Amino acid sequence: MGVKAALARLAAGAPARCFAVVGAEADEIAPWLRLDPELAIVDSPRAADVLLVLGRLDDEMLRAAAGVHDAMPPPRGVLSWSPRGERPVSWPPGGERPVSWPFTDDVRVDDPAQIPAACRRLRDELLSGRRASSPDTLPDIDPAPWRGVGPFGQGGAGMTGGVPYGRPLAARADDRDGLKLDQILVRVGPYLPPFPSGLVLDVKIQGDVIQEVSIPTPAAVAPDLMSAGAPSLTGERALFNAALTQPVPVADIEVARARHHLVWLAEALRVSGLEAYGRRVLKLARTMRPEAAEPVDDLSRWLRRNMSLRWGTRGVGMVSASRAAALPGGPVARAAGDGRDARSLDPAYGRLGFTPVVLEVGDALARWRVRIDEAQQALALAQRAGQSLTTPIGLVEGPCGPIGGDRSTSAALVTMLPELLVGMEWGDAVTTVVSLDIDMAEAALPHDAAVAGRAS
Amino acid sequence: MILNVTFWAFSALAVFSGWRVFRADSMVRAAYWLLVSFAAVGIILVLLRAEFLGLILILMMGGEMTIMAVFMVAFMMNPAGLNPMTMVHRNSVAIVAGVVSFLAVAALGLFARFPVARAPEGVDPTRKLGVELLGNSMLVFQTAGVTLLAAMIAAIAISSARGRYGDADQGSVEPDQMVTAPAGDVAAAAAHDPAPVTSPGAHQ
Amino acid sequence: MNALRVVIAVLSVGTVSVAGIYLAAWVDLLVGRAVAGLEVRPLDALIAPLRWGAATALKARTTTERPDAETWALAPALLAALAAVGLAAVPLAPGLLAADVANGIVLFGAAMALVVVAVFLQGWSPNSPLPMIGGYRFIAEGLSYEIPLAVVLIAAALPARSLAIAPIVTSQEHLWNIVRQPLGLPLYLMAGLGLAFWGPLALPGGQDLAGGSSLETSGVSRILWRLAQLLVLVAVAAMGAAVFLGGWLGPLFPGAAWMIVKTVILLVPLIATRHFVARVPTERYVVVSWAILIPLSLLDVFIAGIQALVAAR
Amino acid sequence: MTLQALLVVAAAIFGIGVYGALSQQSFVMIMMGLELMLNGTILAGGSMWALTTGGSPKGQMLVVVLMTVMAVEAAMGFALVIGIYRVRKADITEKIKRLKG
Repeated sequence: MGVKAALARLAAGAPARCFAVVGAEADEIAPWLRLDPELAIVDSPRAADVLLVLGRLDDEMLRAAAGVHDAMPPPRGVLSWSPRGERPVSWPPGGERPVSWPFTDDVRVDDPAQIPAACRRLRDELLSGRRASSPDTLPDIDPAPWRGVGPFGQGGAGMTGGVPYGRPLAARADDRDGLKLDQILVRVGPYLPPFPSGLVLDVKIQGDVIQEVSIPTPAAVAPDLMSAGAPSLTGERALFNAALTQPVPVADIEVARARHHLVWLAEALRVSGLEAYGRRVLKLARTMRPEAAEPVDDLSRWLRRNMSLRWGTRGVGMVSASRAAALPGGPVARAAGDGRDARSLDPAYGRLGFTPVVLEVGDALARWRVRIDEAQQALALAQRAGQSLTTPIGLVEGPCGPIGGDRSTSAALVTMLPELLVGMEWGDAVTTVVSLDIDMAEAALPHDAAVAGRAS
Repeated sequence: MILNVTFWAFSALAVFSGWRVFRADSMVRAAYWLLVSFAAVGIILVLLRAEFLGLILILMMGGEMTIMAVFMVAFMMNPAGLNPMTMVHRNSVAIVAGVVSFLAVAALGLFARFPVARAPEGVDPTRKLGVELLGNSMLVFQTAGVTLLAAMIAAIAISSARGRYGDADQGSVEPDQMVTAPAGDVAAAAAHDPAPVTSPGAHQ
Repeated sequence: MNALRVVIAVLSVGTVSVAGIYLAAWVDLLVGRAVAGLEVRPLDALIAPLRWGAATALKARTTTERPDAETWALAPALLAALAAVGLAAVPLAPGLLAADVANGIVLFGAAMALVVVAVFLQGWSPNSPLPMIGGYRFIAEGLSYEIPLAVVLIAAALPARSLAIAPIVTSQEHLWNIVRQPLGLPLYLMAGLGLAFWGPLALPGGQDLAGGSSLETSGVSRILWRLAQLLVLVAVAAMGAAVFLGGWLGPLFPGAAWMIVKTVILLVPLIATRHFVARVPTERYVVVSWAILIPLSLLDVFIAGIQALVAAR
Repeated sequence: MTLQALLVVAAAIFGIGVYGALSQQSFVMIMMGLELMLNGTILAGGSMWALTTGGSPKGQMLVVVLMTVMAVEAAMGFALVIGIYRVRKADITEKIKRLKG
């Protein structure tokens, strides 16, 4: 008892280790959590004290969050925040399998600024035993019935028959060396840390080579289900959407773009193993101003010099010119030689002497470079722009691609993933997915909603 | 005394883990039980002052058993032993053969008369082995090296996917053999293999 | 007398392990904060590893569906034991050697060769896909670390005409091996990073696998795994100091002090690589290792052999 | 630690290896049996060197040769497993009725 109390006292000084589950309307908060010294955002629920549920989750994501919660080792707790103070219950409300909020004893926070302190408090209470560990949310049942079936009760007949422990054994399939070896079906997401939150992929892997990829849930939710509870646009998304219908200061738009790219860069660096440098970039993203762009230029130089980053991204995730042409636009297409950029159509940008950043290569390295160059360019534009306003032409170049067109770039990228990732090794696949900068909220958003927003 | 206890402990471990190899359900466990057996023998060798050989045995087997484990995982249908499995044939014959060979070899060890001449203290056996390898037994040593090289080349030749006459899994056969092979065999090969059999005329 | 010396040596290995792990964790925190542009607080960083350990120790050890529970529990202990054996093979001062064997280099090599077993078991046992990929990766990379490591160590042993480490240290009295064999130390350190799956070679536990082989591990096992990983780095640094930087040789101060200084000199850059060099791509690293690093290490042993021949004249 | 004791242990390991090599169906398991037999042989060779040869390195030579045999056996074994699997899709002995390619 004495030892445990002493350990708890010692542990009280550590940052609270959180596994973050990020839903809709949380994009103003989620990226910055890593900057907080009181929190440590961890990659695995097994290493977490607190499950952070941020924003509003749909059915599938809530169900997955319950699974993540149950994987956390006790003592564990849940802390939730949602933008309008309501329980972040599932949307759409009329979904096929409505789920209720699974966490019975979560701590709710209304003010996002309170999240770190509340996390620390919750963690301290849990570790010192003043608060009970939160109970399992899902029943401990097998995914398929198998017990007692077959001659040995293993779920079927024969050595590979049946579904022991509720799952089929790995099946054989051709591999790249002309052999026929075990293939494992793995569902990754929606909270796998290197992937964008909400992305779910069914992947067949042999060793660490990806043989087949499919997307289990459609990327877009039917609009009629969304009428009651569609997530509203927050943060930069609101700003870019506002530019669809009304003039917005160019400086604001461009600073938001630069910030988005730097936040992306911080995450990409983290996934590449440079966590500390990623944190530096994240801090820069929060503090940078167009008048003082030198730190961003320094960053760009440092990245260009870093050979290890080049090595990990060169030639990876090649997007061909024809694939790029099929995209609505955006940095991914521009990194593959497709020069479309909605800003070229805007006379306000024309007056500022805007020309899009285009690279011909189409690999992950080119996408990194395009984004960094665009961030630098955006800051320069913002400084030159002064008070000038955008022209609402019905199409806005968002950070991931054009907004206001027929479909979002993120949705197009998600549909492109299965073809793109097949044959890659896991590490390259992750590099590719990260370099595409898919925004799942944008991908899930039917473009009608954006159009409706324009009308209102 | 301590030496004796250690020796018996590692002997027991070597035999026990050897037996577990063929009793483990999980293939990875089977491979690593074998590694334990090798490591125990390696430590006994170290106790016998054949330090270099014992350590090299452990070093070598660490890598080999890991490769073996991966092979088992790759090729077996049920590598983790999630389903109960016994993959044995002629079990009783094998048991008899095992017991008989144990008794024969053990009898040889117990009843044959060997000269007693312990390795003298104070001489570095590793140095002597090195001098021997590169001195009197140079030819043996070199032969072993060449044998290993040949084995490497042969292993690549056997296991590579592309043979001289096409892909190995398409039943690549030398064109000459295809002509002279009995008709039945070619037909059987064709029936067995979906790949089109190249007609001899195509090579004219 | 002899027994007393062994007891002292074992105790000193224990002390060096604990101090080395602590130092490694401390340096990692400091460099990380400096790179992140945060205020570097050396005193806070001294207690931070303990705080992390306390918080992790209070968590339960969870399990997965049908893991190989025994091997899962064994893997961290095995890794720690192997790293300790590797460290025990290094003489910390003249006569201060825990594993008093005549083939210290081979013992170290054998311990490092078995690291692959520990990492594979850690990845395989939880019955979970991402850890398993981590385990497979380490096997795929294993030989590309072990071969250069073994070859450059053999090259370092050549001038001493002995596989024991004390003679290798004393053979550097006039010229350290880092000068005599300039290829040796860089190759050795790269291999060492790989064996400790640290920094750019953190392939089995990389962020792209969300923690990889230790993804599913929690509680005490997680602490032990982390400690064992750092201990591998310490063992690699200590051995590097002994065979490339002249070990305990040095003026004025006692031999142990020099040994410690030299170990720290190697340990700090090993730790710091994590914050400066991105993780390398798995398959391309194997190609580079077999096509460049292994030939370079053979060249290293070739040069050492010529030097030994010339010296023998 | 007498020679007799060492040889009996070696015989036991060898006997288990014989059992494994004869009883197992999977190629890789058969290889494990063979390796276990060689393991017993190595132990016997090492003990002979230590206790009967008076430290002559010839005994150690024998063990080195045995290790070479083991390495060759492993390399060829793995290669054959791949080769047979590629052509016949077989990983156990029962699936190969005849040895002709």
